[in-house]
Amino acid sequence: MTSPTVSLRSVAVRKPGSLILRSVDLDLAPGSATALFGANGSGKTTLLRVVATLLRPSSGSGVVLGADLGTAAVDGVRRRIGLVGHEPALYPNLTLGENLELAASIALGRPATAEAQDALQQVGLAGAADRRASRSSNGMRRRIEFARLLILAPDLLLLDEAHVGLDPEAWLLVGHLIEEVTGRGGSALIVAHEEERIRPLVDGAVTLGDGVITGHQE
Amino acid sequence: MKRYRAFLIPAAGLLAILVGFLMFNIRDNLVYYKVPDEVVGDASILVSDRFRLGGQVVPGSISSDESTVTFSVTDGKQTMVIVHQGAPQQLFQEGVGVVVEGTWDGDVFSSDSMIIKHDEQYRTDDGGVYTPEQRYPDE
Amino acid sequence: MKARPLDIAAVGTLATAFVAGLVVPPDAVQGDLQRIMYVHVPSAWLAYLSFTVTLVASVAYLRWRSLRWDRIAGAAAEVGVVFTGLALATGMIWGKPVWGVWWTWDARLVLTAVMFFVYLGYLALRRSFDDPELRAHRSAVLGVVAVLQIPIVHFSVTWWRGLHQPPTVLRPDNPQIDAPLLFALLMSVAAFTVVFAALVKRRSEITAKEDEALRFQEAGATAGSDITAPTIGGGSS
Amino acid sequence: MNLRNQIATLMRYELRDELRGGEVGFVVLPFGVVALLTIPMAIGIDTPLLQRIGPGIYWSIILLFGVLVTQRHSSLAPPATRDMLRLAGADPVARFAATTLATFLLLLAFEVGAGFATMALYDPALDSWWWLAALLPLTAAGLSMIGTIAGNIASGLEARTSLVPLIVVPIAVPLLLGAAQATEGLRVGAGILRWLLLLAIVDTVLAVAGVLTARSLEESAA
Repeated sequence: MTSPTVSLRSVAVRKPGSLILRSVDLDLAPGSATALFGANGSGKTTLLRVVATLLRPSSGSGVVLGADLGTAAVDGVRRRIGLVGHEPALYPNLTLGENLELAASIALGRPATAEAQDALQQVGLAGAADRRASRSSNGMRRRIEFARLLILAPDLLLLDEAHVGLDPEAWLLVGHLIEEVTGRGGSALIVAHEEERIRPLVDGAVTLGDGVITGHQE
Repeated sequence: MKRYRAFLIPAAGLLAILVGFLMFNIRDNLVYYKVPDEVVGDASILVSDRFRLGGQVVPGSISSDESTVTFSVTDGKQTMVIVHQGAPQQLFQEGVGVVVEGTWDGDVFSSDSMIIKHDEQYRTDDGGVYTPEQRYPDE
Repeated sequence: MKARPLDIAAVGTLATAFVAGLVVPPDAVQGDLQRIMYVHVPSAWLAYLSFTVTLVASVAYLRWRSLRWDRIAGAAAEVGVVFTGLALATGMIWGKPVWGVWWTWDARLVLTAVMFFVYLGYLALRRSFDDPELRAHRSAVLGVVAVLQIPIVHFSVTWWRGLHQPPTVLRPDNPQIDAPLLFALLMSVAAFTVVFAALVKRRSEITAKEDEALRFQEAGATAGSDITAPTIGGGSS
Repeated sequence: MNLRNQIATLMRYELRDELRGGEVGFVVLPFGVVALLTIPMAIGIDTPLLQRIGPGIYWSIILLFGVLVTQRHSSLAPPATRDMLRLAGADPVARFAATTLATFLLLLAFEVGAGFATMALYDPALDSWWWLAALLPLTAAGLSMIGTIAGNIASGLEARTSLVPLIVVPIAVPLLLGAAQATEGLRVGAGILRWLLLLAIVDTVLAVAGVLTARSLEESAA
């Protein structure tokens, strides 16, 4: 059996006045997609940021893609993590195409115009490439972020309610992304509320409550 | 930090050169106030030029009427006559250093602002060492 | 709060300095005005001392990541701002009768005023965080960057050819001050330094308690525990 | 991607984002010119006096309004873009350098624009005006670095828009003094080398501080 993509042990995150995560144990097996459920404000986004190596846990330990959290090793694996968060990560005055090119050029280490064109085509935004991000709808911004993930080809996919505002066609895109990542032996962790919609896409689900993982479902 | 060594080492070197150059080679003129020797005889100073003038009040030169004080200041080489508008400061007296601000017409410096230049000595009365000459030795 | 040796020493030396400052003879020229020096000079000394402490503690925090250093840095800056303000205020009160103006654009005055505002900014930054770790980290960076600028500020304002008198006591040749006055001055500098130590110690202890209280509060509450299902709309069954 | 390419790419897109937003050209610059316009109204029309104080007023406007220019970055790009770039593998030092360079160019444009306004409104007498070709970039560089460091220190804070000016302005005092005294030196024909060196030293110290703190500030993301 291969080692898990993500493995957290008694991870806690403290913020002033509250304990956001009390003691989270979480394993993501290679080639699996997991849904993360939890009530509003239960710390799902925080947990996702810990897994994305963007937030250092207050205590506990974890390994993400082979790198120990809290060590310099995470610098080397960050590039293999794909995150779509609540807020769109787009420069408001750049066009959708430019936003995609910027991210792709940094990630690939070279000008990535061709890749960006390709990805725009795949997410169905080839015609809207020249639209400014600030003047685009929520769904279009989401699609640009999915296009970014197509280029980045991450080994760990993290979606934070990324489905909000998506039409049914774009929803298929989410399924495709998940399949692609798990297909190459990576893992996906998807935060969502609508169990019925998410179910078909994932292999299992965990529930976060009171700062711990309370339920596992297969 | 290894990655940035190519930047940090030259930057530190540049800093050392700049600081060294600044410390040892700069003789720029940085003037907060002029002294009478620099003013008397300088034809380039116009009546409209406002500047600061520093010097020691010449003993015996102070006279005053209702609205002005007239006195002379010296830097040991040249002496200038000052007409100051307004009442002098509390510590204004013979022998103290003053910095006045105003204009000069070639004969008289018209001042409207006066600062007493305090020196670094603190003496008790019975210390017996205080004389104006000792407090303001020729510079 | 029980009194401790440091507090007792602070009160004791301060009382001695107070008496010394009152009984020594007045200055020949300035008279009793000069007694302001017994507050002004030690305040200015504390300003420099406290900002040095802030620098050292900031560097120490970045090196060892212990919140203890951060609390010392913050406490020293707080005490420092108060005494810098006091040095400025007493300087103005003394400057009006002696120089004839409340304020003059002299190098040391400007430097002190700039330092006052640099550390006011530092304290404003500290106040904006409620997460102790974040506060410690960011303010340590500012503490170091700000202090790096102080020698540069010093040189840039010195080149205005200042009006402020040259240092009186810290001169290589003989001090330009008579013995009784010097004694009173040194006494007050010593007293202020002990007061500084006592204040910084107390202040960082208070901050430690505050941080601890925060942690204690955490133990009860977890994220989301204060949110319950809505009671209207028939969702709960 | 090597560091230089990353810096160039990031700077190009950041600058494009800012220029399209147009905040510097259409908001900060006009605001600065209005300020230049109000001062003679406040102190009275005394042409020789205005000629004399024009350069000084110019520099203090550059400092106070330049803070707005340095702030634009943190106010414009949403915090999520920082996470996105981190995950894309952008080096923190590259991000510091790119933001600083973008701000530097904007500040330089602001300096030139406000400079023309000062020339027109105050008619200052500057003989060796070509020295400004060294003076303006040195000042803009220092101010942009202080602004970027302060922006990173205050990033994610509610109070950052009011906090950054309080942090930047006192620390930028040597820049103001150096620039203003050098201009004054040009006016009266005194030497200005000392002030140029001072500015160069400030810039070098800030560049070192920026590079050394970039990673550490990014890791402490809220």
